[in-house]
Amino acid sequence: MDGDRPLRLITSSPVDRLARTVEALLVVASQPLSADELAAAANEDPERIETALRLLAERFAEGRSGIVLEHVAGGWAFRASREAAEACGRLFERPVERGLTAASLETLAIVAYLGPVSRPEIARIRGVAADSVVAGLVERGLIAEAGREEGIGGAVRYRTTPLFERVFGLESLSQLPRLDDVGEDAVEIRARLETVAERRGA
Amino acid sequence: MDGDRPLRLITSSPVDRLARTVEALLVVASQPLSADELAAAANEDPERIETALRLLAERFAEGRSGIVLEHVAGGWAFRASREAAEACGRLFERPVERGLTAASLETLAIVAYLGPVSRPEIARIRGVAADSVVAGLVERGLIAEAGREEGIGGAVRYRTTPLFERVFGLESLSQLPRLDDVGEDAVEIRARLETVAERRGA
Amino acid sequence: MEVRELELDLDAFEGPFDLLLTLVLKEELDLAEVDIAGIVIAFCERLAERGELDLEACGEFLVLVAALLELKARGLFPDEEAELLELEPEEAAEELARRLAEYRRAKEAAAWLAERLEGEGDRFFRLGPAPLAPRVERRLAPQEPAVLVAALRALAAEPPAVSLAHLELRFPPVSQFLERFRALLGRRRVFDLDAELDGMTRIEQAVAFLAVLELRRSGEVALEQAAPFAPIRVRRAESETERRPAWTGTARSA
Repeated sequence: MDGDRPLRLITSSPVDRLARTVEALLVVASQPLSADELAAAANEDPERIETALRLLAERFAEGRSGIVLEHVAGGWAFRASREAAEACGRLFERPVERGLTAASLETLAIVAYLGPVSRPEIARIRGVAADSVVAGLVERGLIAEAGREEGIGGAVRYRTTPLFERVFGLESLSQLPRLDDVGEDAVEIRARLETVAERRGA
Repeated sequence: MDGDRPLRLITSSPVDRLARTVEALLVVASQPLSADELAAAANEDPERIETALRLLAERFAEGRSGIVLEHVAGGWAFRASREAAEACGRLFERPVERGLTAASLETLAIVAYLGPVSRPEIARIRGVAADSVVAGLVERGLIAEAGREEGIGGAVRYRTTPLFERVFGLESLSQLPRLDDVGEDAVEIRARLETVAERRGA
Repeated sequence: MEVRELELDLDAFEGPFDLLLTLVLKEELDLAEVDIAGIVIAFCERLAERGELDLEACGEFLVLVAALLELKARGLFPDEEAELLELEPEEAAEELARRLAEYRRAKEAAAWLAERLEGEGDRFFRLGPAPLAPRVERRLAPQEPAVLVAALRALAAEPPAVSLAHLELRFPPVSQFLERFRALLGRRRVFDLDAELDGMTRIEQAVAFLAVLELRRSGEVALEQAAPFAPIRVRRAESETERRPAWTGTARSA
């Protein structure tokens, strides 16, 4: 980046004025704001908001500012620069991530990839009851209820929350990597089971 | 203001680096941070923190930036610039509510006619705990604290606010409709309500 | 080293590993009875005897033990088990392999998330509202003072008189029937309960039945009924021991 180019912070250009409004909105927001939400609050065209965001992304970039603008969880938000992580670590806790167990991560992965998904489905895949793990993830705000399965008395289903995307630094769930196709894997395991089991039958 | 002076955003000067760390800490904090807290987190001298804060106060000043550094009780915090107040208002605005719940209305009526009145009294008259309803009315600005009951550890008492009068179209509380069938004044009304509540409980 | 030839000596099964697997897949052996830890120990001992690490055997073994664990975990979910029991062994094996693959995928995804979290350890952001954020405005439409009056009048209204009608169901004392039945048993060794209850109200019948149960409990009578809903015959208890109330026991006489 052309890091040494001086930036005039005060100008009366309309884009700069809009950029200041967007800055103001982002510094008080409790969650990432989409371009549409910013446009509605600023009472502006989404295209002009995009222009302002591009300007701000340059100004609030890693290495250039302690405040960094990031596109996360379907919106825009400020965070601390990574270079300040040590200082932040001395002052702030990370309650959402603290003590996420292997079981929680497995459950989170299942909900992220297959959600909305019910507790019985999670239990079936993991092979153990999922109640307390699911409750823990709901309490942390990483997953939330998302309707019920069809039919009377259908089980509650869960999906991941925007906080999940934010904590894992994802713009959206589509950023999750594709995993190996289940079909192939199954064929492979099946073949190994059979070679062992059927040799005995012969 | 020396508004047209260009500011280099990237520099390797130690003060600028410290300023970036302080920016980062302030954008993550949910409470104002004192210079001492900042110094401890940044692992720096309080004097150097003060220098960094002066630099930031200049950079994040009203009219110059949408993010404004403010010194409030308890320390330093970022806020939205005044020029963005309207946009922020729209961001935090909720649709107009048509009415209040029955529980809120009962509580509000008790505070309006008998106030100042404490939560335990409200609970006694209504026959149910009043904590969340009272908190809700305080949050809406319809009632506010008004001292404590006499004696050590006396309960906080509440009265209605000017906003209450505006919402109900009253110039003052004396314009509240009379309730002669219940009692001629607050003392009588209170006695009547408490008697009925006791009988209801029995 | 051939994993399938691993000799097992477990409580529920004795023989080579591949036979165990065959029996399990054909559902001729209940996995609930099989000590999987025992299989793991046997494998480890065998591995130690050989003194060299056979990676291929270890991989094979892990897949198979994972399959067994999955099958065993299935027992935790009876609905699922019923569903799986309907499958032919062939289909069950296929289903098992599919699930194993699914679980493996979840584990891979979890590993990716764990790595991601590690990489994001230096990303700090604020949770919750900003310190000096504007207050969320909850605006209320204009209201009529009359709603306040209505609310207070409702609170001041006398509570409706509680209906005592249900208390008028009068229960006769159980003692009344106890005395009556004891007197009857003084005259007759046995009587027909239905005949005695005839003509009583439902409530009296209920209390009379309680009295009979009380007499039975204290050992004063024995009850006979040939079949459900057949007439109940109440017989005076014969011996002294039979008459002694249960709670006095024999300890007291000792």
